Amino acid sequence: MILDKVDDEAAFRGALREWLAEIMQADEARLPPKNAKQFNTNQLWWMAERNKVGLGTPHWPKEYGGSDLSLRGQVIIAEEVTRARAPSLGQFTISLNHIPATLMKWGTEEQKKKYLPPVSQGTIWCQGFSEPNAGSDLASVRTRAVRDGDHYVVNGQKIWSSYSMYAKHCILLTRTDPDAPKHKGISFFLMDMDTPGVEVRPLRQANGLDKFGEIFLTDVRIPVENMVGPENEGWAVAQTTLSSERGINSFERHERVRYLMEDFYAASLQSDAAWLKDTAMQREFMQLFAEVQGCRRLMRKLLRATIEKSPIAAQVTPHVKMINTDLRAQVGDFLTRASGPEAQGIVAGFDELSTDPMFTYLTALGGRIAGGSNEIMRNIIAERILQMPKG
Amino acid sequence: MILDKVDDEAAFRGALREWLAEIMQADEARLPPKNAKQFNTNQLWWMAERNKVGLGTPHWPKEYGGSDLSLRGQVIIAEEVTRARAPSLGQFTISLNHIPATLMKWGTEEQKKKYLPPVSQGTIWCQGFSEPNAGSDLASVRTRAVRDGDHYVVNGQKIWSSYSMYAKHCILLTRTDPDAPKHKGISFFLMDMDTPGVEVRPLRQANGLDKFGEIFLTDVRIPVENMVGPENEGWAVAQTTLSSERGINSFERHERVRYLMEDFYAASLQSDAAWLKDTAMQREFMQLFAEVQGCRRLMRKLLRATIEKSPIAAQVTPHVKMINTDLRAQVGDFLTRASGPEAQGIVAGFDELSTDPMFTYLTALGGRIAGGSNEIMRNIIAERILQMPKG
Amino acid sequence: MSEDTLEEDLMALSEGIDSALAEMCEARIVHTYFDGGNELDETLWQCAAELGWLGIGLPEEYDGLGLGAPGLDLLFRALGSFMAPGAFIPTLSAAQWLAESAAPEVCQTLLPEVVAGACTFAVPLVPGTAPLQLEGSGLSGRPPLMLGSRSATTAIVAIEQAGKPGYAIVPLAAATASFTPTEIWDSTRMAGKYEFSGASPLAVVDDADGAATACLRRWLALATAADCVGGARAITFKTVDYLKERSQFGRSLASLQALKHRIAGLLTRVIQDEALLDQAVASLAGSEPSADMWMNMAKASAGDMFAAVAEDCVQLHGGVGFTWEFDCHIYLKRALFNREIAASSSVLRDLAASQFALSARSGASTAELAL
Amino acid sequence: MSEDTLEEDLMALSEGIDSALAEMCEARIVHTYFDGGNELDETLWQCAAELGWLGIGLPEEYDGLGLGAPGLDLLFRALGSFMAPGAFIPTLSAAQWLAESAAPEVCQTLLPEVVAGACTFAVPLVPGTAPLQLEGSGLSGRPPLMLGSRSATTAIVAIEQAGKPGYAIVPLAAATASFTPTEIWDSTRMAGKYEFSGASPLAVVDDADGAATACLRRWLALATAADCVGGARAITFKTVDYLKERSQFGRSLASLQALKHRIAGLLTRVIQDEALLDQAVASLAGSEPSADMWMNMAKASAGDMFAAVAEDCVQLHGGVGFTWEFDCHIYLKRALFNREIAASSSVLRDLAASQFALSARSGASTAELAL
Repeated sequence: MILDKVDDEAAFRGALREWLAEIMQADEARLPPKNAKQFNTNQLWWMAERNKVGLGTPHWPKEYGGSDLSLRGQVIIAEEVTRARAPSLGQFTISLNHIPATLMKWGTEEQKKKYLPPVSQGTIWCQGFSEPNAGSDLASVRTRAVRDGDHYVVNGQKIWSSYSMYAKHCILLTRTDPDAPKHKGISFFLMDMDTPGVEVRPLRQANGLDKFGEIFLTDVRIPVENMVGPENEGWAVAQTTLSSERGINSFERHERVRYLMEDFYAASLQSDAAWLKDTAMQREFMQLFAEVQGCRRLMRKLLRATIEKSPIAAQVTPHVKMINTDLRAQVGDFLTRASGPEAQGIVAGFDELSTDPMFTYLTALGGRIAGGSNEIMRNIIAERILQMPKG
Repeated sequence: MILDKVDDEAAFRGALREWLAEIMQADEARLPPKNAKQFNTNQLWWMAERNKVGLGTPHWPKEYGGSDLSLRGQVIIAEEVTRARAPSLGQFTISLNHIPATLMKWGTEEQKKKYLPPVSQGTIWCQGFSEPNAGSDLASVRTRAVRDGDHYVVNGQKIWSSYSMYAKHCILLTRTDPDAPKHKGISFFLMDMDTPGVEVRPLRQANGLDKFGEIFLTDVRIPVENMVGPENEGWAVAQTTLSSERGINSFERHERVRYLMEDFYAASLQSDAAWLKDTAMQREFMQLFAEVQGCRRLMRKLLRATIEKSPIAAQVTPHVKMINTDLRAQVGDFLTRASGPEAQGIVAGFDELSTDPMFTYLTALGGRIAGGSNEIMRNIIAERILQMPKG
Repeated sequence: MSEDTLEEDLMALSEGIDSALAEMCEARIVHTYFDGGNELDETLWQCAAELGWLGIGLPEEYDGLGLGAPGLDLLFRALGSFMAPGAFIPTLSAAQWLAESAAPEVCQTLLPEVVAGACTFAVPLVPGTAPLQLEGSGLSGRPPLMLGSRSATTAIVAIEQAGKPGYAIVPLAAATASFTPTEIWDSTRMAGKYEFSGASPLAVVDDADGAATACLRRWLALATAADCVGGARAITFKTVDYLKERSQFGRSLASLQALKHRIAGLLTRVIQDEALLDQAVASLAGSEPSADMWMNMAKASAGDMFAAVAEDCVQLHGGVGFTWEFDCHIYLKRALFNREIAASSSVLRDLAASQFALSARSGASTAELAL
Repeated sequence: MSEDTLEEDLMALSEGIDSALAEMCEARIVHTYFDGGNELDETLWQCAAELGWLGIGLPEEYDGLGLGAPGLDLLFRALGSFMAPGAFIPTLSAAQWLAESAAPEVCQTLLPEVVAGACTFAVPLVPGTAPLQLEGSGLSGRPPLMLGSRSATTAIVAIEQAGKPGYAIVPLAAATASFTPTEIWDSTRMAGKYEFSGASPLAVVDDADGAATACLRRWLALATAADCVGGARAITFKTVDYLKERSQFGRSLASLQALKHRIAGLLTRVIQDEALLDQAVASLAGSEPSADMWMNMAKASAGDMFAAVAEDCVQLHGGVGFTWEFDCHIYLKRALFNREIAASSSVLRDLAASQFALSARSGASTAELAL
């Protein structure tokens, strides 16, 4: 097993590389997905393959099927996966991070046993938090849950639920006490997506992907035992969900930017691309490449701080969020310009391995908005880090 | 007389050019001022020369020594003065614009007769409005004026008073009723700078010039008849002062940017400067040159709108303020970089004809702050033009 | 004064264009077209023909309205503002180019057809690159990506004939020209690749001095730059409206100072590029020698500006700015496509720099302006 | 681990440097120096010698602290932060250069003197340009602007000897070297022009392969880049403090969202360039082949960043930011001067691009990182 070697970094890397070299020969790895359906299939394949070698949920506690893998070990996996140009596990972000973080702290023993083990078998969860009028201001959720015997009856609408069209379960934030102050009347549920009254409508993004769904809930009956944490205290549960450690995901995403640039440069050399003769474009490339490298260093620093539970982690996080999302967009824009008119044609690709510069660019724009918009990051830097007074 | 030809544009320009060609042979024109004192002397010389041919206060009404020159005529003068690389009348900005605007509307007949005619003889006025804690928020002035018989006794401090060290008079904003709401207890005075208790301390700027002064007022006695407008209604008088039409001044300043760039380019050709071989620098030059030209067009549009009393003038003004001040700073920065290490040495120059790139750059930074900072302009654009609600 | 008359004509026309577009290109209709759900490009084209838009810049002798560069500027700002689909850029640019570059009898044949809506063009996205060889057997080969559509009737193709550069005006017949559309990110426009096999040109325009290339670039640049400033102004104002509609934490988004300052900055950039385009259009209308320099700069600057403005408007819309349903992505994709039309911003600035150097060396100024 | 020990040593040293500078370079003292009112440069130099700063990067065999690039990085960030005057950049860069490039006996002669504060250098502002001819009669002529002061004891001068490039290490004696200081905008630094007439070099360093130029550029770039990030961080925090102190229309300036967002952006830029400099210092400390590439990029980026940050801090201070009395203009002038040291940002990026192309062509990556 690869994970047996985790204490010897060189051996661990060696085993990962060997496995990756083999798996990357598979058709699924060589032929990137051409549409949303293929992406979904591809993700399930990738999770299955990782699971075969114990890399499905390695960072989980042993009792729930994980290997208690340290963050350091996770970093090595991310480094090797990206170096191999292997896919991400993007479709499983909620399943792998938000679900365990939430259930470990707030779940009943039954909930943990029932819901955690299937994740490594490919169960997809989605998150039903945001609503059309509750985005950054999440505590404004209006989706209503009313107790009716041993069920709650839920009505409302959720938005920005990634991969909800493929999800089997949903973590759902609802209002159970409309008269309480807004943070005090919220309850948190686990919802089966097959329950009658749940309708998912895909929400197309600027990059052409249907990654998000809108979830419409009409008289959806959720059993009482599916509540997580006490009634009306769902806000605290949601805070746990949202603060689940997933720095490793941004780390992995940013590692890919390095390879994207190096691969683009190599391909440009190969094709003797015109931009290589343009001094200004070369300077711009170098500046971006240097900033990407600086950011890779910052992200390592952030992960080290997280490992060491250092308070500087909180200080660095919002800067890193801004820097890496801005850089991805700038790199995408650069690649688009450097590729000239040909880049206007859709090559597409439906995952992070796409070589379509416009796809890269458009996808990157989402990063500045998602996960706390960069405007929110600026507020945090000014108010929490620099102690500037609220307006 | 040059001004006799004003109705025939070609003849008017011709006469101006002829006069300028001759006057620019003078030592004062060929040898730019090397220090603040020389600048002052030079300005007095230039006002005297202009006055000899009726160009001291041509835009003033006839009864106060002007020629009622239209804005169109003023534009032509500004165009020809800048084309000849002749100096500005910067030291007389308050004297030429703020004083007549204020006195025409609010002054007594005596005040007008006493104060207006000497301006074309070179009398310098300064403005005592801002205070250390009353800049953008001017209505917070705290300089106190207390009635004592036929005088007011004034105590306080003023700041940002351009050329106050050379000024003979000052328009002064004081608080006469400290208990009234802040806009209601302000009075407006004409103050002789020779009055005992007036002390001016020069305030050096980043560009090395002592253009501004701080004015310290200790028990300064101002005669009652020197009040302009009614007591406690000085705020309205100050509004008149501040809204005196001086678009022509920014116009003239911006015209110089065109020549600055053209002259720099010509000198670069002459010296075969390294930046001419750098594609990226050339593109940057072209972009700036194009933006300068666009802004020149905008400023003409603004002046036409002013002449036609069109409401679009108010819409364009804040944009033009932002654009032209940003451009001047960007051009200064470009010239500094394009000139390489040599630009780090001080060549100085104490007026707008300086060819020291760092001086140009540093001076330009003041433009973004003065006359309503560019942040205030953004507020105006958002709130008054786009009707976005106040925060 | 003739300039005043022109301005009045333009004002009157402008209102007509805006109100027609407001109806025909209402945002939902454009979105449906974007997704292949209607034929807005064709209905709009018919409307444009009926209203005379297709001849707005052409001389009256070819049934045009004779409004030249100022007319085209006005029309394309409006089309850009409403995200209008269709072959306006290639066709109207090609028509102006013909009027200036081709023989009168060619113009007489084609231009009234353009005005009537019966002739549409495919033109090189970037003029002056990769010519095909024109030989006795006709025109064969594949030119680089062309702006145009499956229904284009005529192509303008860069050629070399006996070693001399030029352009062929080629009627598109199924037998000698096959078209493969390229699926592009900006679905409001059409582009694709042609393969010619022994096609017979209707006429050939000589380009020994590069004038024909410059002329085609100029009109493409004008149309595209105007589309850019129109689009940038529209999406900025739509963003202001959106911010006014939405609130968060109990406050209108439009009241947040950081967003207000950004919006003010965007509008200022738009106004700056509008003024630069005004400069280019005026110098073109006045046949000034520096007209091409200004047009190159105006297009480069407007293209970069529109892309930057549209990108920031995505961000200012928050989550919905990133969806297919809101307008932001369409403006952004048009902006990125526009950036490539005529030539990249870098190439255009390099051209302008050469033109500037030439005037400067000769002691002439390119910056004279009347009040 | 030796890396951990180094880090601890640096941490301890850092506090000492900061507290010494906080006292000696209190802002009013620097302002007075700026206006010619004290001799802070000399008193600071003595203090630096006493505290061992002058040997921070040098090997222990030359009385140095042996902390190499990380030590210099730390010192120059602190000096930049406090706007410290003096010949630190030329002297400490030249000393590192000597240690790597000159013969051991030359180092033995000069470096302990540097550490003791008795030897200071004048060096080319931009290494590798305009060499003087070195002939039998000694060194004569005027090299371009040099970083250094009237009191410099030794100059490093680019030369050509029998057609071969190199550097001469020249003791500065009044009889053979006359110095004319250049009055520069950044009065915390000293620069000027030398005229040599038959000066005898102490030694000559060969530069046939360009290694000596690269080495001198590298240490100048490191010192300057560190000065930039230190300065940028300091002026950003001073601006935050200023905004907190001031209010307008009854509100603290620090509570205005538009200003808060700008400040957050400035701090983020500083952090970004700190990280890039960390990269360069680590690769230099690790003797990686890509070290020069990263150092060139770090200096280019930090130079541009510091200038932009200092400029915005002027604006954020409002009127007083533009006065001689506040700190902004000193940071800004240091930033603009820094931008020219070692080479312009454009030249440095071009050098880095060549270095990158070389690795890429050979199939190597310059981006490997340990956790």
